Amino acid sequence: MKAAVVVFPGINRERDMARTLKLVSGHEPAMVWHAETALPAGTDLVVIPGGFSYGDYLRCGAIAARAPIMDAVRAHAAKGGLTLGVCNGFQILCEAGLLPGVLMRNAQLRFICRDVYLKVERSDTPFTRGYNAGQVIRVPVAHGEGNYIADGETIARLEGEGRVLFRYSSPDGMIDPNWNHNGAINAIAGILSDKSNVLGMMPHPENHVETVIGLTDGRGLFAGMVEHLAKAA
Amino acid sequence: MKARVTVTLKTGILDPQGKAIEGALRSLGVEGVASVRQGKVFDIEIEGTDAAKAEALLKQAADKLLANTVIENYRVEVVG
Amino acid sequence: MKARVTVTLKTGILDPQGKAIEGALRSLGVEGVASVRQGKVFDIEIEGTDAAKAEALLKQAADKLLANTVIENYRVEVVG
Amino acid sequence: MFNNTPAITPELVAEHGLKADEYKRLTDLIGRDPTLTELGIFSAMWNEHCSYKSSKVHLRTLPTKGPHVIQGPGENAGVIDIGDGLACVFKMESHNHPSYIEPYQGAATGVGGILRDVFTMGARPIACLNALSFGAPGHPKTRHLVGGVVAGIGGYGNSFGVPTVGGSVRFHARYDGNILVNAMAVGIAEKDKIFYAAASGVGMPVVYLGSKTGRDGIHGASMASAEFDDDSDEKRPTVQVGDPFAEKLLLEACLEIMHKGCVIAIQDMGAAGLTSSATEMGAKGDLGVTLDLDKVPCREENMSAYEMMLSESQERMLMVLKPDKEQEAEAIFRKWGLDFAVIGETNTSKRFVVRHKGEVMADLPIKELGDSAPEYKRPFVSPAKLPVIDAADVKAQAGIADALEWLIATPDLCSKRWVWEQYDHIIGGNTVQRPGGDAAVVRVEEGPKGLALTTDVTPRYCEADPFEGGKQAVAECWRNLTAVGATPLAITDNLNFGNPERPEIMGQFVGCVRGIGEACKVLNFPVVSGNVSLYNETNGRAILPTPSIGGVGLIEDFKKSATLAFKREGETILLVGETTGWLGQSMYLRELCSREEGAPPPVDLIEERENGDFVRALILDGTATSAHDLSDGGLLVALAEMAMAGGVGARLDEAPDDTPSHAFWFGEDQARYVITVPAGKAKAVLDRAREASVLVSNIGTTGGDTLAISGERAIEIAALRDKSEGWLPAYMAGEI
Ligand SMILES: Nc1ncnc2c1ncn2[C@@H]1O[C@H](COP(=O)(O)OP(=O)(O)O)[C@@H](O)[C@H]1O
Ligand SMILES: [Mg+2]
Repeated sequence: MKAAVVVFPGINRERDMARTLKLVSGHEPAMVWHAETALPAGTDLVVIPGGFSYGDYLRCGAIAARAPIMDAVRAHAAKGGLTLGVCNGFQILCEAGLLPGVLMRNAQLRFICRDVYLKVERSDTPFTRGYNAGQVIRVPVAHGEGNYIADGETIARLEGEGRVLFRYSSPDGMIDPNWNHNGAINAIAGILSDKSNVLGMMPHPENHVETVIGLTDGRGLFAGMVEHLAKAA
Repeated sequence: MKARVTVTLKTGILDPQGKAIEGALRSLGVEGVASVRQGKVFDIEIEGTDAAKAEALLKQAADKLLANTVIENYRVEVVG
Repeated sequence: MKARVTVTLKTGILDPQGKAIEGALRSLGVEGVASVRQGKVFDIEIEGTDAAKAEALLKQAADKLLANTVIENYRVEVVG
Repeated sequence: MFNNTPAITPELVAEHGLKADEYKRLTDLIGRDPTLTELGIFSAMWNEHCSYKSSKVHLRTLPTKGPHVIQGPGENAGVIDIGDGLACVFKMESHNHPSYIEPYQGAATGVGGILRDVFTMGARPIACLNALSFGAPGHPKTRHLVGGVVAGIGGYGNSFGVPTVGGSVRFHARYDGNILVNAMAVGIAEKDKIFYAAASGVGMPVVYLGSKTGRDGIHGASMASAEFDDDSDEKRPTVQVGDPFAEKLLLEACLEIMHKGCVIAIQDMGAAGLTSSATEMGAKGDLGVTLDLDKVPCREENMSAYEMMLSESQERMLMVLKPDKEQEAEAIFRKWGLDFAVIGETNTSKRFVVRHKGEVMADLPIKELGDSAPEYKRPFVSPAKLPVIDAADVKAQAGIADALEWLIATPDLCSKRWVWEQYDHIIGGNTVQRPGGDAAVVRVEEGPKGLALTTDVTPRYCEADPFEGGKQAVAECWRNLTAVGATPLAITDNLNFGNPERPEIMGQFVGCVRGIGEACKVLNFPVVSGNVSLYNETNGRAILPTPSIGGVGLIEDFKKSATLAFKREGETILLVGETTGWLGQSMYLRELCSREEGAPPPVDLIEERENGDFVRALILDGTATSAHDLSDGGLLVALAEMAMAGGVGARLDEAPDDTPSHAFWFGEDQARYVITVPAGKAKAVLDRAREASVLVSNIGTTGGDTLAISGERAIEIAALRDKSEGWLPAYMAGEI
């Protein structure tokens, strides 16, 4: 796996992400500065990690979405290249138009850091082959603006095309407002692009990959991508 | 020249912040507020003195960055 | 009745958002912006039809919640 | 050419917080009247906050040395050796008054300031903690202050990208007009790549880095030492606004130029900004410094020399660079989008010269500016000893079960989840133990080493008996580190008190410092950094004496650290330490009997050490399956916390005959822990305890979903959890 982690000023989970990519795939990812205009040759996975690009000023991800490197990211995605945006990365992908919708302030208007349960809706995607459909995984969130919103038509299309990949759920997989900490429509935690090669998600699977630190439920996502890329090659 | 760009949420887009503020006002005992929607203003200092040019500049700034036109409307005004 | 409360930073108070936006506009090739300061607007629907009463209500809302009067100024207007 | 307008009047001197004799000291020192800029400089350097004039003589008595201490107090932060060529850099600092005036920005800039102190020394911050004291929950301002402070701490730390892993929150009417916001930051550096403030070399460029200067917090440093009165809301001094985004860039840029070997000396601009950073660099290096203020990057127009010298704009640094590396350093700062300007140079004059628009605005002897600051041996009176309250004289207010359910939902004992969930406590991927335990544990780089971190103090004990209270704050900190299996290494302290010009307040200060020193000595737990915040009073009423202690401990293999959660059914519960049933100053007495009375529990430091060493050994050899120290609320509160954390209950024997049961379950005797061990190992542990002369008793067995004390109503864990988790969210939602 040749991964590239895009770094914007103010991004702060790039080390967590790089460490996890290395841990799971065995390969050090390339760190790509926002001012670059090209991705390293042969990049097969682009990751936009979490953080506070440009301090979350204006709108989360808005300024980063317009950085020079984003044209290269867009081109990579258009070719069908795997692209993952986590947390601020998800916000950036939405602002860049690579995914529909926006992430608004959490319904309680507070930043929330805690473990949440996610229901994995499908396992037949490049990102989730490490999980079973319907499986519930436990991963942390850490965001103040993760409340996914889109117009009714977009939501209907996302749902109709099976592009909602992760939902906040109870530990036994029930979709329940009490377990939807940020108020997202339909408890949406992660969505796919129309060609299923771009994933944006609010939770941080990269922080749950080591038994010694806690849980390992996030590992399946990275292992799944490695497997997918190995098969594709 | 001074100018102002005002960015507001499109009708129909949910505003969690506005909702929370409604609730908070009520619990503070401020009665009579039916609804609140939150937007942004940008007070911008522009070089030069040509109002038409300034307006074009502001539109460009709003389209390219200040507003997310998927969910937001904007209005520009050159104040003088 | 419709009303608007506009909240802006007091002069001299650092506006990190505005500063970041200035930089972003520049790198997007929008030239001619000397400075940006960001504020908030609240579009408020008020029950009743008494403009004076509405204004008093808005002031109360702004003082109690909408503005942080230590660092922000506000202006209320009843639009109609 | 001197600019000596306006003339200095007694009013102007008074406005600058200088007393008549202090002003005389100033004129004697420079042999003439100062310029206005000079007066500003002196007022900043000689106020309590920067000069420690009331506290210095007492702080000198604290033990600051130890085999692992690399740098004690005096630099931006303390530095200790943690092995493998690594050092841990840490400090705690207060931002009390700014947080009262504007809670979000005050707390945020407090975090920003302490982070800068740590990365200024070349360390990458790996964790933050905080210690917060608020007024009574019923006070009209408290809710707003809690909300703003917590959001501000989170807002800054989360964006900057450091996990906030621990802290403490308390409420008491004595903080009504003076909340305390103490923030601690911890970083890791290579042991031989620590950076200091002392300049060296003549003709070296003095470089300004970071954000631009505005009129923020001018007189902020003086404000931090001025008593509040009722119209302080009206004065509304210019508030500093934090920009965590700029600070994150500053961190990366600073670490990059340090790594490239560009830096000779570095100092962050904190209180008294440019003034204290520039003079400190010169004074510590035995050099003079000349500044040209025309070169200072300003955010506002027409800033005067006075304003520039006193501005407390955030996210700024001053450095002395190696001349041949200047361009390389500048390129790095430009890449990160930060300001970079050479604003002065070092020389041999030993004077601090400030020029602006062709005029000399200040010309002062650089060493004396700091060294000749007044130093006071303020008179003090020690408070009278309070009577020891006999448990037999405290009537039980409720059954044991009811009392526990009540206590666990009080503001001070309830869960602080509502607070720490607003902090990103996992970023970095190294948080082994999250908030909610005795101490947080953070993995060091790729491990196996881990650092244990905590903040502690029990202000009501300090008020009742400053000496015992000071000892107790250190002992509890040491105990919390021990309870996770760490070896306590060193502390930072943040001493918050009232007006030192009042002998009874000075008595509290002196007593607490003596107690802290005593405990640090006996526990081999030196002080390596700290901060003093005085004048925390409103209308002549002082806060409770609050010497917050931030502790750092080391665990060689973080995988061996213990948590407080009961792990499984059928394990033996052991109580370590002696239980006399001490109710004086206990939470039981305060919350159930509405009495804040009596002598606080005495702290036997030798016993602390012996009991703690015993518990730590059991954790590290894998015998203890859970561990928790006993503090506020005593034994039963601790057991409840262990049960709630593990989702496993316990069957407990009744209180021994010689102790009233409420005193046994809720007394606050010190030097105690609860541990669990597999049933089969209990006997061996008891034998080991006897050999080591440590008091250990078997008090029950884990299991079930209640806390069941023989002869009492069984207490459901689930109900306890609802009560414990419920209070703070309900309070903040305005429902209580
Ligand atoms: N302001 C805070 N920030 C982060 N964590 C906090 C804060 N206040 C309390 N906590 C966490 O809650 C737990 C309980 O705190 P406390 O009762 O003070 O513990 P102890 O009595 O062991 O010192 C600790 O893990 C502490 O870190
Ligand atoms: Mg403890």
